[in-house]
Amino acid sequence: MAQKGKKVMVTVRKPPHGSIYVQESIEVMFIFATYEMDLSVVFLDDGVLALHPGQDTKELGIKGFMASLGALVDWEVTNVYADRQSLKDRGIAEDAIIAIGKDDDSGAPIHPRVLDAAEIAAMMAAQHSIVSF
Amino acid sequence: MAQKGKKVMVTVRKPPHGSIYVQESIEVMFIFATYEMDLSVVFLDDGVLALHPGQDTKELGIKGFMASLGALVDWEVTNVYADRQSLKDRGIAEDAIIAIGKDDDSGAPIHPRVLDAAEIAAMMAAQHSIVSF
Amino acid sequence: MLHTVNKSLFQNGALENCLRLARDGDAILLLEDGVYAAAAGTVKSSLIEQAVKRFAVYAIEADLKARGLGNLIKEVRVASYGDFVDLVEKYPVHAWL
Amino acid sequence: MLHTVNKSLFQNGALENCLRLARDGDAILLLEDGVYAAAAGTVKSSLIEQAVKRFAVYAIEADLKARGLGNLIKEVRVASYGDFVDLVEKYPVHAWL
Amino acid sequence: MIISILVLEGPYNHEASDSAYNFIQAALAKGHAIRGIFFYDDGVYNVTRLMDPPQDDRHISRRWSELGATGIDMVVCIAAAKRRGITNEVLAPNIRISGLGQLASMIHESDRIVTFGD
Amino acid sequence: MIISILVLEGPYNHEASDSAYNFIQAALAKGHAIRGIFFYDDGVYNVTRLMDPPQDDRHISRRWSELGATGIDMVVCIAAAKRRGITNEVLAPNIRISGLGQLASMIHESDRIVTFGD
Repeated sequence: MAQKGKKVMVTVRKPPHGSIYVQESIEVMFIFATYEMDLSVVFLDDGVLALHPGQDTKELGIKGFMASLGALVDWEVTNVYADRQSLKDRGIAEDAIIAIGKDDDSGAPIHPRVLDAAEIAAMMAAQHSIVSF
Repeated sequence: MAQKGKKVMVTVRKPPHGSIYVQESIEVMFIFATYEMDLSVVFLDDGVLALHPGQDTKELGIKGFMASLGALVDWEVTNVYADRQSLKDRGIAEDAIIAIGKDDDSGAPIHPRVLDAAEIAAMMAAQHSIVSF
Repeated sequence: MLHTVNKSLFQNGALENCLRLARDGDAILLLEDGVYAAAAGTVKSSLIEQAVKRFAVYAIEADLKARGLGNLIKEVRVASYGDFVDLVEKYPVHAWL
Repeated sequence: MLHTVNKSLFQNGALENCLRLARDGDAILLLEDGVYAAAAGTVKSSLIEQAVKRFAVYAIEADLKARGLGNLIKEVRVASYGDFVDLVEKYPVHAWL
Repeated sequence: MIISILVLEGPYNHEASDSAYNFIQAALAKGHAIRGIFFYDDGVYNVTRLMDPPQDDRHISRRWSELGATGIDMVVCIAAAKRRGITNEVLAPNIRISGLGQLASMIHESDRIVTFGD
Repeated sequence: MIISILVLEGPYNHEASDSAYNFIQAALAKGHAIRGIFFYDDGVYNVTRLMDPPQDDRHISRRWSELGATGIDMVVCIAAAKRRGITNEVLAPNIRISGLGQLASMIHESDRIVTFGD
C-alpha cells in the first residue's frame, strides 16, 4: 500500500477527567492503530496527568477510561511517549507512571517511554500528520 | 416586592470572540436588568478584553456583540465595573475603554468604572448571588 | 465567600486570579481539574501552600481519587459533595470558571 | 513545522508550551484568542518579542481586527487566511489546543 | 436552604454536568430544596433525549429527566438552545424550554445559586 | 495540495468552526482540494439541522451543508455523536455519520490535516 508507514502522531495535552478530550483521543489511537500508519502518541503538558498512578473515577459516577489507557499495547498502540519536564513539573516520578500493557512473554508491565523536549520536538518535526487533543 | 434590591452580580472573565461566553453573559445582563435586582457587572481578568477599543468582527464573518455592549446603559445595566490591574496587564489604557452608552442629557459617553481589586472584592462579598462567565 | 476553582493550575490562571481577589477568611474549594492545585511536590504547590495561611482550602475527594492524588499539601481539607453543600450554606459562591 | 496557538496567553499556558518545543526556523501562527500575544505593551509581550528572534510569527488579521488590536509587536507578520493556507502548504501543522 | 443551579457546559465533554449532579444529590440528601436547574451556554446540550452513551456509562439527560420528575424545575434557555439546535423536537421529558427570566426568578426565590461550567 | 480538516468544538460556542470555515474558503480559493472535514468531540454539534440562530448571524450547519453539496466529504464521528445526541434524525443534508476510520482515511489521502478546537 502506498500509504503504509505514513507517520502520524497523536498529542495529548489536556488533563484527564475534567473534560473528555483524553478519553476521545484514546478512541482515536485505537482506530489509527488498525490502519496502515506509523503511529506515535505523545503525552505532554497537562496530558501527562493521564499517566498519574492510582486514578479511580468510580466515586465521580463516571465510567472513565483508565481500562482503555492500560490496554493501549493490546490495541497495538506501542509507540507511546511522555514528556520528562511535564512529569517533573507535576510531581510525577518517571518510574511511577501507569502501565499501558504487558509484555506478551514475560508479563512485565510496559510503560510509556519518557523523553526530553528536544527528542519530542524532533519526532514531531518528522511526522506527516499530527492530530492534537 | 420582597425581592426588590437583592444584590446580584455578573462577572465576565473570559476573552471575547474566541468563545461565546461574553456574548451570552450580555444577554443575561439585559434580562436581569428588567427584574427587580440591584445588578452589578464586573469585567476582570481576560473579561476586560471585551472593553478593548476598536473591535470589529466583520471580517470573521460573525455578528459579534459590540453593539449590545455599547448599549448596556440603554438596557438599564448601569453599574458596570472593570478591574484596574487586568486592564494594565493587557496594555489597555483606562481612558481608552469602550463606552457602554451615552448620558441622556449631555450625550457624553458613559464608560465602565475602573476599580482596584480590593474594591471589587468588597463588592463581591456583599452580593446575594453571583453568576460567572 | 466561597470561591470555586475547577481548572488545572498548570495550564490556566484561574486559581491565581482567585487568590488575587479572595479576602482573609474566605474559603476556596478546588474541584474537577482544580484539585491538581492540592498536590504536594509540584512546581506550583507553593500557590496553595501560601494560600492555606489566609484561607480555608478544600478539595473534592471524588475528584482527587479520580486523578490519583493522595500526596496532598497537608493543610488542604478533603471534602465530600456534602461538605461542598455545607460550604455553600455558609457562604455565597463565586465560580472562577 | 507550523505551530498554531489559539488561546489567550494571559490565562492559558499554550503559547509557552509551544515555545518550549518549537525549533529554530519553525513558524508560529496566532489565531482566535491567541492573537492577544501579538499585542505590544502588555505584561506578556516579552514572550513574542523573544520568540520573533527564533521563529517566524504570524497573526490572523481578521482575529486582530475582531479584538481591536492594532499596536502590535513589530516583527509579527499580519496574515490572511490565504497566508495561513500557504503556511500549511509549506509545513506540517501542530495545533496547541 | 433553597438552592438553584446554573449549568454552562454540555454533557460528557466537561465535568460540569457531573459536578452539578453530584452536588445536587448531596444537597437533597441533606434536606435542602432545589428551586431549579438552569441550562445555559453549551449547557443546553444536556437535555436532548437523543443521547445514547455506552451501556456501562451514565446517561446524563435521563438523570436530569429523573430529577425533573421529582418536581425540580428544569429549564433550558431558549435563545442559547435555538442557535445550538436544541428544540422541543429533541427535548427529554420533565424539562422545559423558556427564557432567561426564569434564571432571574430562580435567583429571586433561592438563598444561593451555584454555577458549574468550564 | 490535498487538505483535510478536523473540527473538535461545537458551533457558536467556540471560534473553531468559524476559523475552520474561513480557512477552507481560503484554501478553495487558492485551488487546493479539501479531501474531507471530520467532526469529533463537541465538533459533532456542528451538523444539526435544528439550529436556528438569529437572522442576522451566520447559520453554521447550513454553511457545512453547502460545502457538502460541492462534493466535500463531511463526516461526523458516530461514537462522539451518539453520546451527545446527534443522530440521523437531526442531521443536516450532505453530511454523513460514520466511524473514526474515516478520519484515518482522510489522513491517508491528504497532504495535510489541520485541527481546529479549543
